[in-house]
Amino acid sequence: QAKPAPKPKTELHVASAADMQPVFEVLAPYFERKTGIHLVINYGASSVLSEQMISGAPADIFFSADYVFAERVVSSGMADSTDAIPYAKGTLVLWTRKDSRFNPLHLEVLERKDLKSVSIANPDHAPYGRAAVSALQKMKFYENVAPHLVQGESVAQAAQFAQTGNAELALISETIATSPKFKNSGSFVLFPTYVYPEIRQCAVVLRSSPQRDNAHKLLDYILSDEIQAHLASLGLHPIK
Amino acid sequence: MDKEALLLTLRLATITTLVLMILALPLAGWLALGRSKLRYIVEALVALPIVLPPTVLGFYLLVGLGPLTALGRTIIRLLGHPLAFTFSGLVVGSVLYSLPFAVQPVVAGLRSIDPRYLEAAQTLGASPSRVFRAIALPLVKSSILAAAVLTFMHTVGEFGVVLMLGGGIPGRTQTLSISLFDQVQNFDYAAANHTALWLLLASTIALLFVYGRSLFRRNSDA
Amino acid sequence: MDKEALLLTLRLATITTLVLMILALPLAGWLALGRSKLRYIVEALVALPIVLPPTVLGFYLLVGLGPLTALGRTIIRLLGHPLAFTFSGLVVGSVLYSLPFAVQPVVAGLRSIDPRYLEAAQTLGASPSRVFRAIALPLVKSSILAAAVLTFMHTVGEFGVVLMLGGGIPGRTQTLSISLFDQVQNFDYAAANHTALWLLLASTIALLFVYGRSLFRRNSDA
Amino acid sequence: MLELTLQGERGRQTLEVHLVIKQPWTVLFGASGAGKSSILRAIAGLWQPPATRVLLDEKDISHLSPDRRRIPLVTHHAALFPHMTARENLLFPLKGESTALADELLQRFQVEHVRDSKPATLSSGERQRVALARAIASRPRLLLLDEALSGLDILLRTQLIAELKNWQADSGALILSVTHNLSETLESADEVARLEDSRITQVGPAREVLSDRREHLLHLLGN
Amino acid sequence: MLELTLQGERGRQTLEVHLVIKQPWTVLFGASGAGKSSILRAIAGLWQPPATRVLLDEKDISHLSPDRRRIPLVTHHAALFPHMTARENLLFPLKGESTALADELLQRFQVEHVRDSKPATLSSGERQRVALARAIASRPRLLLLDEALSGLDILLRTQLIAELKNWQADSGALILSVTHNLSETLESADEVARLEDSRITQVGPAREVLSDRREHLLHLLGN
Ligand SMILES: Nc1ncnc2c1ncn2[C@@H]1O[C@H](COP(=O)(O)OP(=O)(O)OP(=O)(O)O)[C@@H](O)[C@H]1O
Ligand SMILES: Nc1ncnc2c1ncn2[C@@H]1O[C@H](COP(=O)(O)OP(=O)(O)OP(=O)(O)O)[C@@H](O)[C@H]1O
Ligand code: MOO
Ligand SMILES: [Mg+2]
Ligand SMILES: [Mg+2]
Repeated sequence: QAKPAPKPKTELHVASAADMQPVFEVLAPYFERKTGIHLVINYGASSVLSEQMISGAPADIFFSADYVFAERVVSSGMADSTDAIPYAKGTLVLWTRKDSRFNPLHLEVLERKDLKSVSIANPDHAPYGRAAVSALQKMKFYENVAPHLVQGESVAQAAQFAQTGNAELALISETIATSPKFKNSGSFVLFPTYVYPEIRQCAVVLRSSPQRDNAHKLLDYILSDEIQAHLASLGLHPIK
Repeated sequence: MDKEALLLTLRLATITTLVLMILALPLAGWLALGRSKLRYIVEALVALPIVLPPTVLGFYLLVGLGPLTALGRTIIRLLGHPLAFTFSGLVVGSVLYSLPFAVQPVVAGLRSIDPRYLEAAQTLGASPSRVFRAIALPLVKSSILAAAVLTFMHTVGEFGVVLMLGGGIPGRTQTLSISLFDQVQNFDYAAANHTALWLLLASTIALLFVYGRSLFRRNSDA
Repeated sequence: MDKEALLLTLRLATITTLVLMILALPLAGWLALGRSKLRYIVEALVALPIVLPPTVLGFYLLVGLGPLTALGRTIIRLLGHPLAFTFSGLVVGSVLYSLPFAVQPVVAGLRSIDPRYLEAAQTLGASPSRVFRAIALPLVKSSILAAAVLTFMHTVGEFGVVLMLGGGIPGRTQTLSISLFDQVQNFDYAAANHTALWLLLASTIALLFVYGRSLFRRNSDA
Repeated sequence: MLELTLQGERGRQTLEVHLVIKQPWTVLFGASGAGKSSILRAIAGLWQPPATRVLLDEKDISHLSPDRRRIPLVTHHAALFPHMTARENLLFPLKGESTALADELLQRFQVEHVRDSKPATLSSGERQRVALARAIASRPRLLLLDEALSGLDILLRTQLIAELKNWQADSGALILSVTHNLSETLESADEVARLEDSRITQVGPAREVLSDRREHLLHLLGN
Repeated sequence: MLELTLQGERGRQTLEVHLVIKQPWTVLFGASGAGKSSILRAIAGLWQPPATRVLLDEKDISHLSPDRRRIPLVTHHAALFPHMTARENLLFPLKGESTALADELLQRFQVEHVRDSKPATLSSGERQRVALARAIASRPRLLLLDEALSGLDILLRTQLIAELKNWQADSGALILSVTHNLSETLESADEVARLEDSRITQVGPAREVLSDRREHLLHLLGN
């Protein structure tokens, strides 16, 4: 039984908004290869995560899907910066399955009277949910859609409702819509950016983290020109 | 306090408990008093829904009852819409999730009945189903009570299945547990405490009512 | 399959079941056989943890055991760290959450014991505690088994409390239910199915083992 | 008429019993552990060893379940349903038929005073009488009594035996009873069957079959 | 010596009993429902009506719980613990003391053949004998028997009565028994107490107290 023990990996605990899941899916292996740091990521709705941070959940860095929830961690004195640090801008899209009756998809389907169910993320817990409500209101779809709205806890759950065919349409993040699984099983259209407040995704490094260096390494990596330039292909816009 | 959510929750818990008692009592009878060897396998299967985290159970129901499966398509054809995001969908999920709590205490109770009562009823000409209804069930009423209380309370507190299957539609699928969760999430602790307190109070009163009756009944014993 | 999570889950479920049996059996005895009028109130209280959504229970534990309360500060002084986000914290949460499932089936069983057995033991000089241990408990072993199975399985599937109180630290607080939930959330359905299937299989085998024994035991009856 | 052919393992012994019952009241007599209760259970269908044949009025009932046979077995345990009052126990086999019959039976068995009591608060003799009345209420062709009269004092027992014999005269029903009580046997039996060494060794009038016990008793009484 | 002063409601009647027991074996005789079992339960401490005094060997045990009194009550139900074998039932009051005593008792009560059987597979007479042996194993000062010998055939009963009397002679223990069986009473009783109309109306030798029953029985036996 004398197997040599595997070299202990450096693990960084990341709490991340659900929309970032497909992004880290792509970036994490690169980052690990480059730095030797393995990312252990816990995804959820931004508000749920921020609350766990504030209650002392032992994460090293928190990627929120907006400014508010990241700032909440800052204002409770748990961040190592005086402000939340923006790292990307998010985009809201309308998604439907390939076999849905709304193809070819365009935003005006939200005006149809025979809608059955449209899923969004919980507007109180998830920034993409808040953006979705605002977009529906600005475009005057809200009255028509409201009776058919169903809410997922996070943007990922909202996407899941539509992907499993239970909801016909979903207002989700472009990051999820462009991920391979969703690209293969459905199609999406963008909302014009002026119909919802900018989704300014911010991060904070936790002051209590024993590896703030490594956490900053990750944040710097995301903010590096190379990755920022790459973000568009992952459904995000660069912050600069 | 979200009155709409409270009423919805009570309705869901009541219907789930009723449905489960109708399903669970005969099932428990077959498991405890039947002779088929199959029942040991069924007994193991009945306990299974609880080992899946409720959210995962909810997810499988979401897929299984949705348009991606034959079962789901049949349901959609019959109802005109998927079960998900409807009150009936929540009932289905809650029934499945609470099944073991409804069945197992009753099975255990039935197993410890003195067989002489059942034999006496048989030799007096009572059919198996009459023996079960008129003798066995009344003899295990404390176990049935325990099962019903567990089922009801468990459904009141049910969260994961509702979260996955409900879609949080106020008045239709947003139960008190979801709105309580929301309040906590929104850092609205005052409201959350208020709701939780109310929930605990209502439940305590309901339970005292259930158990308090024994308080008087028991007095007549020697 | 996340082997680390599996082991952690089994460890949590086993310890929770053991702790609960140690706590629940005497408590059930007092509730079912005691004479104090207080017990009807306690019985109602015991059922309460389940009406709170697990996430909310978890949240209250998070606050209650954290540095904001006197209890929490005492714990922190004793342990050097808060209970939340530790394995012991999960045990505390799970024990509280599963308490009713451990207590109620046993109470129901004890209530239906033929009092003549207990009386006979008393007149032979056995103290109340010996009567309870040597006579009452063995007579309700099927109810105890049901309670233990429900507790164990329920803890395996436990999600909300672990989510709130655990913080999902692999190897320490990330149970199978959390990693399964993560897999579902991450659209990694193949992995999720794999995990779920494995969980169901392991549980079925465990349950068949538990119930299968009766399969042979029962054969000796007339 | 009842004809029983039974072969079955019981503890260390194998019962091999052939028994034909024609007299209205037959008492089965035998030592403790001889297999008397087992025989009654086999007739009622509560014990079904493979090679057993039960003919009741020439009809083969061997393969019927106890509820189809409908042969009540009253034991010392009485097995009154604990959640029902005495009267409700009687109404159980009557299935909502006239409650007048239940009340009449309670009276004939001298337990009308406990009509609305639960079994837990009855004395053991009261319990036995209710169980007897309940068995009669099911209108059986054959009634099995396993020490069912042993909890009654002598005078009451004499009255109930008379009551049962009246019922037999009216209905033509048979009784097969087991008792260790000699005076009860002498009072009730039209015929006694003796079970010894797993077999029926003797059938006949009580005085003959039980002459040895009778001597013993007379000796005790000081004659 | 046992002295009992009891006052308590039982069904429709109020028992008012004063009973002093000095003879080794006393039989309590009375009609069904008279209150005999209630009296035994009061002595054992299983029924504690307020105005009751129980003196055992001049010691007031009225306020002790049944386990502190340690007065075993053997009923026809036997109440053998169903999850234990016959032998384990005997070992229960012995609490890990020498198992030899358990085996000896099983033999003396003629149930060594069911030593390792569970109660469910015993005949009723076997169950009674195990229950008697178990009660003896607890080494009581006073033993209460409620129709505990009624499930035994005459010969076996005679042997067990002798066995119990031997035990009494050795240990000096008292027995108070209830039975409706006249021959059992004649065989066992040093004294008979008669319970009538909620009171003890007569105490004395069996032949005197039960002379009317004796006539009845002699008549039955055809003398
Ligand atoms: N727990 C009880 N509560 C109320 N009444 C009771 C209770 N137990 C017995 N009784 C009543 O008290 C009376 C005396 O009962 P008890 O059992 O002492 O009679 P017994 O003399 O032993 O009769 P038997 O010979 O039939 O056993 C009966 O009429 C019975 O119905
Ligand atoms: N379910 C059973 N399984 C195995 N053996 C049994 C079972 N029931 C009874 N026996 C055994 O079979 C024998 C006959 O039992 P049975 O109860 O028929 O006797 P009995 O003649 O009624 O005796 P008693 O007069 O003591 O009631 C006994 O030795 C007993 O131990
Ligand atoms: O990524 Mo979110 O926080 O679910 O909108
Ligand atoms: Mg018998
Ligand atoms: Mg009595």
